[in-house]
Amino acid sequence: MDKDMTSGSNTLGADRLLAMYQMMRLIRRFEETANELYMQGRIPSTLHLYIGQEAVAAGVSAVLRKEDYVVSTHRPHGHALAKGVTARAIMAELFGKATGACKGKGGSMHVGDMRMGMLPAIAIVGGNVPIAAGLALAAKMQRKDVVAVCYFGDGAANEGAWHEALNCAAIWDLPVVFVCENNLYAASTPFKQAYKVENIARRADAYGMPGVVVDGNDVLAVYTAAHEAVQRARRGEGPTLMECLTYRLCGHSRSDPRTYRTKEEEKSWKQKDPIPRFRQYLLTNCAVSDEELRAVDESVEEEIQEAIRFAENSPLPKPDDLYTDVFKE
Amino acid sequence: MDKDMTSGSNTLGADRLLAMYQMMRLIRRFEETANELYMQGRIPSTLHLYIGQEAVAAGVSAVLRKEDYVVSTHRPHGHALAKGVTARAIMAELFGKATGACKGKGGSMHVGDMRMGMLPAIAIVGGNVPIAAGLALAAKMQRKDVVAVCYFGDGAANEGAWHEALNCAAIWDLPVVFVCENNLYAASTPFKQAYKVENIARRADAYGMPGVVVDGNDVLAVYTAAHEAVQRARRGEGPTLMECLTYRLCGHSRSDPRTYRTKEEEKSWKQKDPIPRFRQYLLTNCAVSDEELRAVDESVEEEIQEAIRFAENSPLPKPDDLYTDVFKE
Amino acid sequence: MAMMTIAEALRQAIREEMQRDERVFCIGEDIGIPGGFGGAFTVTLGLSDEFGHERILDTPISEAAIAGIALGAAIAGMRPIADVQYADFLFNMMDQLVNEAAKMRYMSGGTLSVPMVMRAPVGATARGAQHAQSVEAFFTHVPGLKVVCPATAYDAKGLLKSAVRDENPVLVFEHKLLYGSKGPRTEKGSISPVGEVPEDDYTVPIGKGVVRRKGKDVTIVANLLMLYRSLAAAEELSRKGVEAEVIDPRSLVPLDEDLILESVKKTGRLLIVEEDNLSGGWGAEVAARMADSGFFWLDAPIKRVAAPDVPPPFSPLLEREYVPSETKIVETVLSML
Amino acid sequence: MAMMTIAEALRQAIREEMQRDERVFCIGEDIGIPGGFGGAFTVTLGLSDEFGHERILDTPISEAAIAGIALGAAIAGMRPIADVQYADFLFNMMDQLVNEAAKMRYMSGGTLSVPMVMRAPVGATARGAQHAQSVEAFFTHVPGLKVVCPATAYDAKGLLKSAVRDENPVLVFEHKLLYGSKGPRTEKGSISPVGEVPEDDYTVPIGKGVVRRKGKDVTIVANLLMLYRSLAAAEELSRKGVEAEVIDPRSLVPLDEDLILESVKKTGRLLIVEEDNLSGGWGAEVAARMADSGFFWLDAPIKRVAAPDVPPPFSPLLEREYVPSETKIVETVLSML
Ligand SMILES: Cc1ncc(C[n+]2csc(CCOP(=O)(O)OP(=O)(O)O)c2C)c(N)n1
Ligand SMILES: Cc1ncc(C[n+]2csc(CCOP(=O)(O)OP(=O)(O)O)c2C)c(N)n1
Ligand SMILES: [Mg+2]
Ligand SMILES: [Mg+2]
Repeated sequence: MDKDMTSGSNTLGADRLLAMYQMMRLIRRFEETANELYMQGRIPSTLHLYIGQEAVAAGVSAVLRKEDYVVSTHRPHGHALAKGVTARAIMAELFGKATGACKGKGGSMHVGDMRMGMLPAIAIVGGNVPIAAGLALAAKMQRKDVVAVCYFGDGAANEGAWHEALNCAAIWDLPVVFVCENNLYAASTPFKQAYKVENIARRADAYGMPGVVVDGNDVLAVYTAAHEAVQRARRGEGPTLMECLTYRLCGHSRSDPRTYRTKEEEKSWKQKDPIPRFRQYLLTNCAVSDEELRAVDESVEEEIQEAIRFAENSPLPKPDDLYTDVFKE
Repeated sequence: MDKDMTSGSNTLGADRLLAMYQMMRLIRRFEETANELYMQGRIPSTLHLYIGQEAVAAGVSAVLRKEDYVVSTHRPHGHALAKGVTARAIMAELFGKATGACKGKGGSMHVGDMRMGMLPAIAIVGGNVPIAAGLALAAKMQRKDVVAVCYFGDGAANEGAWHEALNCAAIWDLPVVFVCENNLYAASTPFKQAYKVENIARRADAYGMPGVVVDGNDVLAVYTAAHEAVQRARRGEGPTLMECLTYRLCGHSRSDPRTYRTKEEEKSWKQKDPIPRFRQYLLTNCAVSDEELRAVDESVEEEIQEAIRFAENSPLPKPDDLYTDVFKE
Repeated sequence: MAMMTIAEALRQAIREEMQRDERVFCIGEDIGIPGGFGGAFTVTLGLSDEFGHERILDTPISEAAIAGIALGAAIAGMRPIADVQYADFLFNMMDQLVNEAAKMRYMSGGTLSVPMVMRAPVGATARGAQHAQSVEAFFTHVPGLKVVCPATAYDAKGLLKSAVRDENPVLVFEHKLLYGSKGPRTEKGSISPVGEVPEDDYTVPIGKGVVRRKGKDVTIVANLLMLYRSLAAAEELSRKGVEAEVIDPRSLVPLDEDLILESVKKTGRLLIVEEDNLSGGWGAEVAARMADSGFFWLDAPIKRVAAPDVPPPFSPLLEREYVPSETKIVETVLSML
Repeated sequence: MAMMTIAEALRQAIREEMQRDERVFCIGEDIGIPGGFGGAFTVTLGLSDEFGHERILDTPISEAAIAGIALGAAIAGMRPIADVQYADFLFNMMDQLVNEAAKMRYMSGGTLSVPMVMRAPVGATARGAQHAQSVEAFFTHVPGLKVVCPATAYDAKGLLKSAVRDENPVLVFEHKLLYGSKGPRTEKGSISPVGEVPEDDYTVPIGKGVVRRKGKDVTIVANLLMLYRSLAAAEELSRKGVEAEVIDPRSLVPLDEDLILESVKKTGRLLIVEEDNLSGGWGAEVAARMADSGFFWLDAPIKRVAAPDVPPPFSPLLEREYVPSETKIVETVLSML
């Protein structure tokens, strides 16, 4: 038993495993903190938190390079952090500060930073999917070794734009990975009520692309599937539809009482929480020590605190900033 | 050998077989005549003709009742005739006359007549599909024994609206039959270039509904499949996606030189022309005589001539008609 | 009479119309899920318990389907009330609304009708560019659609009822900050115009505006949230000796042009206030009409106060600059005298 | 100099831009199929032979994908020219254009740009309600989009080149009856403004209008087909002793407001002519601006001649009543004097 994890031909060293753990912790703590700040009235608007789904963003982004693209949704904080957008830039954005990732113009639902390959997130459900295909088309035309990842929820796969984009990506063999986070609900709507099929991955067949179902609460399973899909895209063999089965361990947005789902269901998923699960895996299978993990937890805590300080101490935009950034000269 | 045709539990008498033949002839001659009139400058605008696809509309409508709905496309003349809209009403519409099926306000691409259950056709590719689902939803809510048929081409199944509507129809078990006329081209675009899958019917699986591939140039095969799908809908078991493989033996619209497809291909399909084929079938298998068929052909000819006379002798709309029919009081 | 918020008044209207006419049903996302939200702003909360899930029909996230299915159902004799969570998502169903619903009757030569209602919340509430737009103008430009925008609880109930009974497609624009939705779904900055609403049946006619405040010096035309900002501005102006007449058009299509014209004849001055972006807003049409029919009564340039031509920003500070304020209204009126 | 139709001038612009800059490519339905149409109006005919099918990229019938993919490619450094067969189908991609393309730069805080071009043919040509709309106004109302409408071959080439080089999303509206497309795809009623077009590189700046005819009695602002009807009307008026100044705005966003204002200052009378439905057309915005900044120079009510508020009809007789005619323009001007 050593610190590595082997999946197919692909070996992850202990440092990368720990980095994945750290990312999951960072996302979790970022979201919990954002929620507290929101409850205290220190953050305006609404928040769609990623709590419970961390393994997806952490697992997928572990495969990506800086120049790869990520296109996200109304629930983008986790995707952004995993793609390397800093906690401070996101936090400042949530505060509506001029130092935010989008200068305070985007907000929680549009967090992104092109320098990290992360587009401003798109809050129109399904609206991000054609854009991801377009990024991939550009990569292909430019003969760049770049892949686009498109995240979306179970709700999004019933949008027309999703359908059109998947078909185009398939017929043109575009280097894009469609990552569906099936968390069983679209706002309050149960997955089973919106689909007559058991799995969204099955729809891949309608476009002639491979579809895979993955345990989205197992970061290594996500990593492995993403690795394969991304490699396939890099080889020029086209897109993959990856369905990650997961669950949000929080409300849909701000103070959602979650009365449309049962306590039992929530409890059963709480037991599958990806973070304790991966923590245990690291302790049991990878000879990582509890101290090492606690050190990670602490450094995450510092990063979060620093992010809050940065955000709070940052200047607000000037009223005149309203008028800039509409057109590029 | 007798005059009947048996398909499963369903027997078609000679009168109905002849009626199907008559309908196919009527559509063919209507379209050929419309084309001539267009070429002579007696009909304005553009025309999307149904030549070669007659077996689909004739076969499907033979299963339908007057109160069933049909929702059509930019290529609607055949669907309309088969659903019982008169040749004169359609012809007058093409002439832009006040007596046309839509009072001259709709035109070729919007031909329809609600009294015959045929909506004004929708010329937005894919735009008719949600509407068909809505008609079916109403039928279901009203507990009416009514089915909606939605025609569309191979091009339409890549539209977002198509995807959304098929999913809704599936999850709600709506009484609707989706009839795809895969004529291998969407305008100039070959089917194979727009799809990575072999068949559109395969997409039914993505929605959890049955999908069937039918020889769209065999009116009896179409009839049989439509019968099954319509019965299924009437039983409350939900929608079916029926893909009819066919070919338009004419240009996409007005004077299309059809240089995007080969002469050989056209020739091979000309040999599968559904009308001579069905004629031969009737002669060989149903003891229908050549005289009987020629009598049908002649009565069709009279109907067409009468339609032209009616259209030409009909009054134009009055300029003030422009302003009516926008809102219902 | 009962005191009601707009959300309650709309719910009451839906309830009464559904009781009255079994053809009426609601269709949309998250509108009837047990334990759910009752739509994005609680309007349909509880109605699925009363009427069942066939008549409060939850859909997948499929806006084109929502609009197209409502359209088909309307043609077939039902009376759908379709719900879009935010007006911004109307763009996802634009083809169905503009090319199909609005033109269906005309294309049919008047042989069918489309009695469908489309409800959509507008207004900026610190959610950023895709959940903030006031999109009335896009639809006022589509022949075949009617457009209403109730700003009071009374009008909300009465106009929604008229919309349901109308034989044509009607878009009902509601303002997020005016719903007065209770509980966790209250919006920050809400002004909750709770008002008296008759418990029984009444309608407010589509196409009739109303003078909300009488005045002789200037006419202000404003809808939804801007109506309240304009009324507040009028009070402020009154303290400065300027009496503004404030008109709530209530319907944008048909527009009560006569009401506005009569007021302009009296005041000689016209200001239009809308939350939407300035260029091409519905206010442009009002201005254009008054620059024609009202020309000889006007004593000063027609002014518009509207959001500038930029996308809605997220940061509350920027949003305050974006959405027309009472101050801007006051200043603009003063500049017109 | 060569004599060219607008279709040829557009093709020439695309060709030159594609030669100049390898990031430029075309995307749309039926634009490059061998033996096919070169788009609905021949503009891209032959270009796939020259540039291959990767750069003249044929798509399935998937408008949201066309717009969204163009947008994504633009963000990633390409310069897509997207083609929609009829402007009516822009409603099928409305979300991608309004909620995404127009707002992307703003939402990013200015860190990305969207250099994409969207070409769309407008105008009524006896095809009925869904292939006839003039939809410029919808897009002039969206901050973040630029809108141009070339009416001559010279402008077509020059404005399309400017659009390709612009760092922002630009919609180019072309008129079906002005293309001068040859062969079987000629439109009945075409007026084929064949014009001199330099063979070499030049651009026409976005945001600059042009006076097409000088006059002192009335200002007529008109775009696309209506420009020609207005010029014909001006000749007719001249015979009656009335000298109309005819302005072609060329760009609707940004609008050359100064040019119009200067003319109005001179003539004191303003007529706007557009093919779109009257209420909420782009002419309403021009009228509204002039009713503000031009107010004190106006001697008469601002008039608009436009299609009435009905869907486009099919019957040619009705269509002639629908589309503004030279006669209506002449009559309206005479009524203003
Ligand atoms: C086009 C569109 N329709 C509706 C909404 C409102 N909305 C925001 S999030 C959401 C649910 C999305 O569900 P899903 O795709 O499963 O993602 P999740 O929230 O579960 O992450 C809805 C309906 C929207 N933002 N965009
Ligand atoms: C939304 C939309 N996009 C494009 C068009 C232009 N158009 C009209 S017919 C057609 C081809 C349709 O192909 P298909 O669906 O296979 O039907 P067919 O013409 O073969 O009967 C196209 C692209 C349209 N009418 N609507
Ligand atoms: Mg979900
Ligand atoms: Mg086809």
